[in-house]
Amino acid sequence: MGILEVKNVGKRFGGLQALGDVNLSVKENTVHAIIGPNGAGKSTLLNCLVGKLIPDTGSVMFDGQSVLGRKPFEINQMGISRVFQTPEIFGDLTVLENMLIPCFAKRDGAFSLNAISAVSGQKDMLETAEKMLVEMNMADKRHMHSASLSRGDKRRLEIGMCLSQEPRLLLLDEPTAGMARADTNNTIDLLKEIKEQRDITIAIIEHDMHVVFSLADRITVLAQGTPLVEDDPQNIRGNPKVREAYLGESA
Amino acid sequence: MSKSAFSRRGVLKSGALAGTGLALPTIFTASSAAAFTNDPTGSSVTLGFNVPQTGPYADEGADELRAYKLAVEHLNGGGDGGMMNTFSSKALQGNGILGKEVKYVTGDTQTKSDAARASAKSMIEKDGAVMITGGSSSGVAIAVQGLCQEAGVIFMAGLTHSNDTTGKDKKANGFRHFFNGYMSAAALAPVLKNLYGTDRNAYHLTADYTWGWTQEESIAAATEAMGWTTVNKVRTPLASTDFSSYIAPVLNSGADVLVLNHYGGNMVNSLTNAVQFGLREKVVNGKNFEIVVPLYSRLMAKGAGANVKGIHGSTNWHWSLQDEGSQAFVRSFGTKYGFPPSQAAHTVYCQTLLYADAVQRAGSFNPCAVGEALEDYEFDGLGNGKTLYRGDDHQCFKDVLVVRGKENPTSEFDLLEVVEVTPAAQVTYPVDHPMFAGGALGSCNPGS
Amino acid sequence: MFGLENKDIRMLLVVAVLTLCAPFILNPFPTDSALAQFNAGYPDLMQRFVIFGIFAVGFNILFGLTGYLSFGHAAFLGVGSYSAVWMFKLLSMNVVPAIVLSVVISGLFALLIGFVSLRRSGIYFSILTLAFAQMSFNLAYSVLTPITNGETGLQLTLDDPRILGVSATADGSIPVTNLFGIEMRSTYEMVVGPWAFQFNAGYYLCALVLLAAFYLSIRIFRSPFGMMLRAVKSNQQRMNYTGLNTKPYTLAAFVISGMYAGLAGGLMASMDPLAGAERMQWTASGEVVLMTILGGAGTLIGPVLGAGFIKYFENIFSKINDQVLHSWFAFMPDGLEDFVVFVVHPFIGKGWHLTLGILFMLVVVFLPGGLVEGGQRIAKWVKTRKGNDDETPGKTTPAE
Amino acid sequence: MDAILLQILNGLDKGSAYALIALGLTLIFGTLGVVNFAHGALFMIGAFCAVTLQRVLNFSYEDVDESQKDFLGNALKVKTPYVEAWFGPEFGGAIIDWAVPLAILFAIPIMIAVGFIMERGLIKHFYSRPHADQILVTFGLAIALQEVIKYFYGANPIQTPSPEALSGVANVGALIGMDFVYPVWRIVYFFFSVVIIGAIFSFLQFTTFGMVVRAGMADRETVGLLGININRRFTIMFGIAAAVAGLAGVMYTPINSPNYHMGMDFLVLSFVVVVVGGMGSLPGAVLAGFMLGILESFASMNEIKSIIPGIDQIIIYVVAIIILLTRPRGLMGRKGVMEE
Repeated sequence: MGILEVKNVGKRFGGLQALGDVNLSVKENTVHAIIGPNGAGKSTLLNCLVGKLIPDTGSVMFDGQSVLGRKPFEINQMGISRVFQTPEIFGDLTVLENMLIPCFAKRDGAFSLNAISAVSGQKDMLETAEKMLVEMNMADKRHMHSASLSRGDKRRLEIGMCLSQEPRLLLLDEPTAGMARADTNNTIDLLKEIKEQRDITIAIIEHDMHVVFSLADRITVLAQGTPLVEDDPQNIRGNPKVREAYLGESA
Repeated sequence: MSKSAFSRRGVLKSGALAGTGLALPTIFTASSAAAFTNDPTGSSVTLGFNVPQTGPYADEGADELRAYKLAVEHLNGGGDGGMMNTFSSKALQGNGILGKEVKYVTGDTQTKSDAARASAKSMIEKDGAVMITGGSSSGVAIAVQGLCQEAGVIFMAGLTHSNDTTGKDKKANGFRHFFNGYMSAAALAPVLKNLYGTDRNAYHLTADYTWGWTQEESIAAATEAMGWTTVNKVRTPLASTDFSSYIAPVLNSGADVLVLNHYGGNMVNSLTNAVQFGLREKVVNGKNFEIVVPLYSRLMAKGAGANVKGIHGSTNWHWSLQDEGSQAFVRSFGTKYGFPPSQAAHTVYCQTLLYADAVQRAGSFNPCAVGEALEDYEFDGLGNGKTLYRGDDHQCFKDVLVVRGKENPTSEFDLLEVVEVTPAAQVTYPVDHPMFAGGALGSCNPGS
Repeated sequence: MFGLENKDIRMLLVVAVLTLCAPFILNPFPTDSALAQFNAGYPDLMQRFVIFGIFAVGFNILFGLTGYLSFGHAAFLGVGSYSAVWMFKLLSMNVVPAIVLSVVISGLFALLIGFVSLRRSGIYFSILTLAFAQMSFNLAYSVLTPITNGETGLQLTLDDPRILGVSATADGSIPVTNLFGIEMRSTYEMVVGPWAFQFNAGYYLCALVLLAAFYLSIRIFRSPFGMMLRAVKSNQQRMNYTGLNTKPYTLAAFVISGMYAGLAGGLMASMDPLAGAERMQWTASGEVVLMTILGGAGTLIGPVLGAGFIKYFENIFSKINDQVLHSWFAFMPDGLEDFVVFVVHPFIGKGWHLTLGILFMLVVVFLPGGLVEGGQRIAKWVKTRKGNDDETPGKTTPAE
Repeated sequence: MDAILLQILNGLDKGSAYALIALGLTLIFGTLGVVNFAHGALFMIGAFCAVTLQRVLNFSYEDVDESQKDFLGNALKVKTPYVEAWFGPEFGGAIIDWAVPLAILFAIPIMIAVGFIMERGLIKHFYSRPHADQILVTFGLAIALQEVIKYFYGANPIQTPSPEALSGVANVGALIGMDFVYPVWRIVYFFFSVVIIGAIFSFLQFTTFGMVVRAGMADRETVGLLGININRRFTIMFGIAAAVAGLAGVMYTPINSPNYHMGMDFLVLSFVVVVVGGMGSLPGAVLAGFMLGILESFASMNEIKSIIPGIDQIIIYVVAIIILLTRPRGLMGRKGVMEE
């Protein structure tokens, strides 16, 4: 029994069958990659997991509870954090404030009318956030406007924000898309570090095979809305069906 | 604790507590030197002219301001004296009021109660005005009248036609020279009866606020009393600019008279729309369809252009009147500004003179003394014939003009012609008339 | 102190000094001088500065922090005024119950309108709030006249019941608003040389309320709640995926700012017991938007500055007439005097709107951050100059 | 039955003004992303183009007529327009009579010029600024423009009649076998607006220019990447939007006498129309304009007012609320336009 169990999920957009009959099981404390060519339904699947879309059929269970019909913030409070393809951070806020917000969300829940006490007086929150900044190697940037960070730093910040919530499942949507090689490698190292140091399950949607094979414990290949294969990385590498459907000559 | 509500700059000026360079706090109490708000102790007295300078009535406000300036000039002995020469009271000497030079401050009411009160307050608190006057709508007049009552200064209303100003919202410190909805109805009804007969079906379109309602009520009562039937009374939103959807149903309603209880821009648009829909050429029940605009204003009639031709209504005063007072006023106004004055200009000029005269006769600027001098005061020579300022409700009773849009105007000012001068007796009502019931003058408030 | 950081305490102190000394600051010119026209230190205008300051500070909590642009906030001000006047009519002339009721009622009203309007964002939200406010205005002007007294506005009369007070005073007038016996209109006048300064009880009540409101707004700005509101403005997507429910945050901000508006309305009625429907018109809602943007949206002090700026023009510039102009320029030769008056004439008195419109444009073009940015630039310029003079002449301080 | 048809007709006619103003407003929204609070002022300036032409045509010389007296008792100065003196009273009179339709020719270049100057001189600098700044600057501009008009023309409404031949009523009921009349000029206004709306749509649909603009409305960046100078085209679109508003104003003058604040009166309403139609949707704006016009007309019927008192005061807002709550982006709005 995995921490995330996707059963028979299907989703149509008008005449288009975006997801056919997806079954997926993500084991606790593993890195599970979902790959597939463009239009394979990776993003649709991800959106079904986080509450942005509601699948037409099937079920999505997280830690024994259904996520269907819940709003994104509720699903997040259950312990699923999401990293976006283009980093989604609070651009108008400072780096430190960006880091504080998930800390408060973790402590105070989805809403809290904490309008009188000053942020600067919340020593425990500040400590947690500072610690995470150090971990993300961004402590010197704490008072910068986060919109002015480099792309790589934004990505680190976003991952740090997700981690400071101590999620049980971290969803990564093409975390290295559009990055230079050096940044990509940094990100891989960062994710490896996270994987080693924390009790965390990671599901990653990725295009870049280098990233996938560096990180994944388990890989699901999606094609035309249905899972083609689910296997270990070394088996996927050698699987002729996958080569044909997706990897082609590039592998 | 001090009870002084408003400043008395005048006292301070002459008091000249200067020289010592010390902060010298003073607390004014009821027993202090001044017995009433803004007692002018210097060589001049300040009046507050509070008129709409922005918004839809800005032109009317500008005309009022011209008349005020003229009145001040005349009071201070300048110009040709205007109606001061024809006024029945000869108390005014042309040397200001009680020998004090008349000065004035101006403000913008924006035709909003809040702004009007803010402006009036600044005149009282900052400039030390002893009297506030002006305005071009009833809402503003009532709001400012209430303020003046509380502040303890006299309010001489400008153009305000609602019954409420001297009806349920009357105040001891407020005085109205202008006529009202009831008087319009009383003056118009007999004329309409002569022109259109007693068997008529009237359809009312009414601006949906208090002035509109009081006029509608007055006209409906007066016309019903002479045998007309009121087919329908339809309220139109204040913010309307296009009245076509209200006019269209009139076509097949069986009505043969349309009464437009609108003023200003509303009146221009509703009349224009009514004419557009061919109502004037229409024949219903074998009778010509007629339109009545109970409250006419020449300035606004201009905006309706040729549409006013042949349409009857009432007005407080018109420059074509031939009596001595009107002639004198038109001459001095026309010479100074190049065009004839409007009824708004006339009424505020009269109000300024009446106030000055009352102060002169009372020998004091104290609002209570001034009020007493104005109450039940009878005068003549200000263009409306013999007039009574009734003490019970502070309303002037005088002749009312029934006018008609002129068929062949000779100039851009020559838009209305006087059809009949309804004598004051015919438009007088008892002070406890139900349309005016529900309020009390209270007692005069001198402030301080 | 007060649970604030040093720079916030400094700002609060500045505001406190400014408001408490306003009777001096706003009356810089001797009473008899020609420039006395520019004096704004009389009770009514000072009250207005402060009351609209409260209104704008509250509006800024919604607009400045969350970015939700409400075009119907005047409705809450109007509802607050009506509630307060009704309290004066029915209960007593003490301002405390009136103000409390106006805050409560407008808070409830804001809860209702906010709950519905916040289902949409962006311009759709703006139009929803506008629609609700315009409905309130139109109805208050017409069919709701029994409650609002329509065009005339709700006023006190001599036959109001006033359970805990008198309907009319012994001398036959309407009693005045008071705070446990202190009459709101009582004014104490201090004369120093040619100057006269007015200290009005009502103004000081308003000023204290403003200080409290301003202090509360600092606390909100600096609190986790305030940070969340800024996060809503910055990125709602990230909010949702960080486990935060944006709706109650925006609704709370909406209700708080609605209560500020109600407080302003209640105070306005306490200073001058009248409530008119036009307080709820879209132009009034637009005015507070303009005040906030003009002063600097999202800054603490900006909205107060913006409110003062607009009210100053409305009340001071509209009162300048040709007579005043002539007296100013009387020192010039006749022809020149007339010419100068002719040139200035369109911008003053009835032309005050024109001046205001042009100033809006100038501010927004040259000071994108509003008046606050103007202040910052001046401060920086002063600092730079000082730096040059004191330290190394010739070497310019690099811009930050 | 007559009454209902009459109100539908009336609604179409009211709606045509709303639709024309909203069309220009939404063009500016859609292409430039600017919240233009000065759009009502453009409508007003258009109306005053008609007033100005009427004044120009009425420039007169004065003859002293001793037989008549003016208000001061002096000899009356009789005015004769130069146009009548030059072209004879008949033809000259006809020119003056047709001042409003003639003003269309006069207004087009003026409005396009006004639009260009506004866009190049002011609006251009605000494309990347927050909407709040756009609101403040365009509102300031609107106030300034209307005050300038007030300075020269006063605050009172100014009568600008339609040509004699197009005044009066036509029996439109006869067309469908019934008997009811409707003012001719209002029918003219309706068809005029249909023609303008049709022209704008075909322009956008069938010309290359229009295609580029539509592409720009959908995705400005991509079009910019193609090396097309989208900015210049947007300037021209602003000129066109100003001209549409201006023409709507010119033709509106005989319906209601123009005054300096007529733009503000229409401003809020036109925003409601645009938003109900859906941000960035031209057909939505037109549809919403006509729909609100018709509903407003119905709401003013006595039969309906007697059921719900005061409904005519608030109908526009009630409809706006209902539509925005049931259709998140108005009738035909696109996703993501001005939702932040």
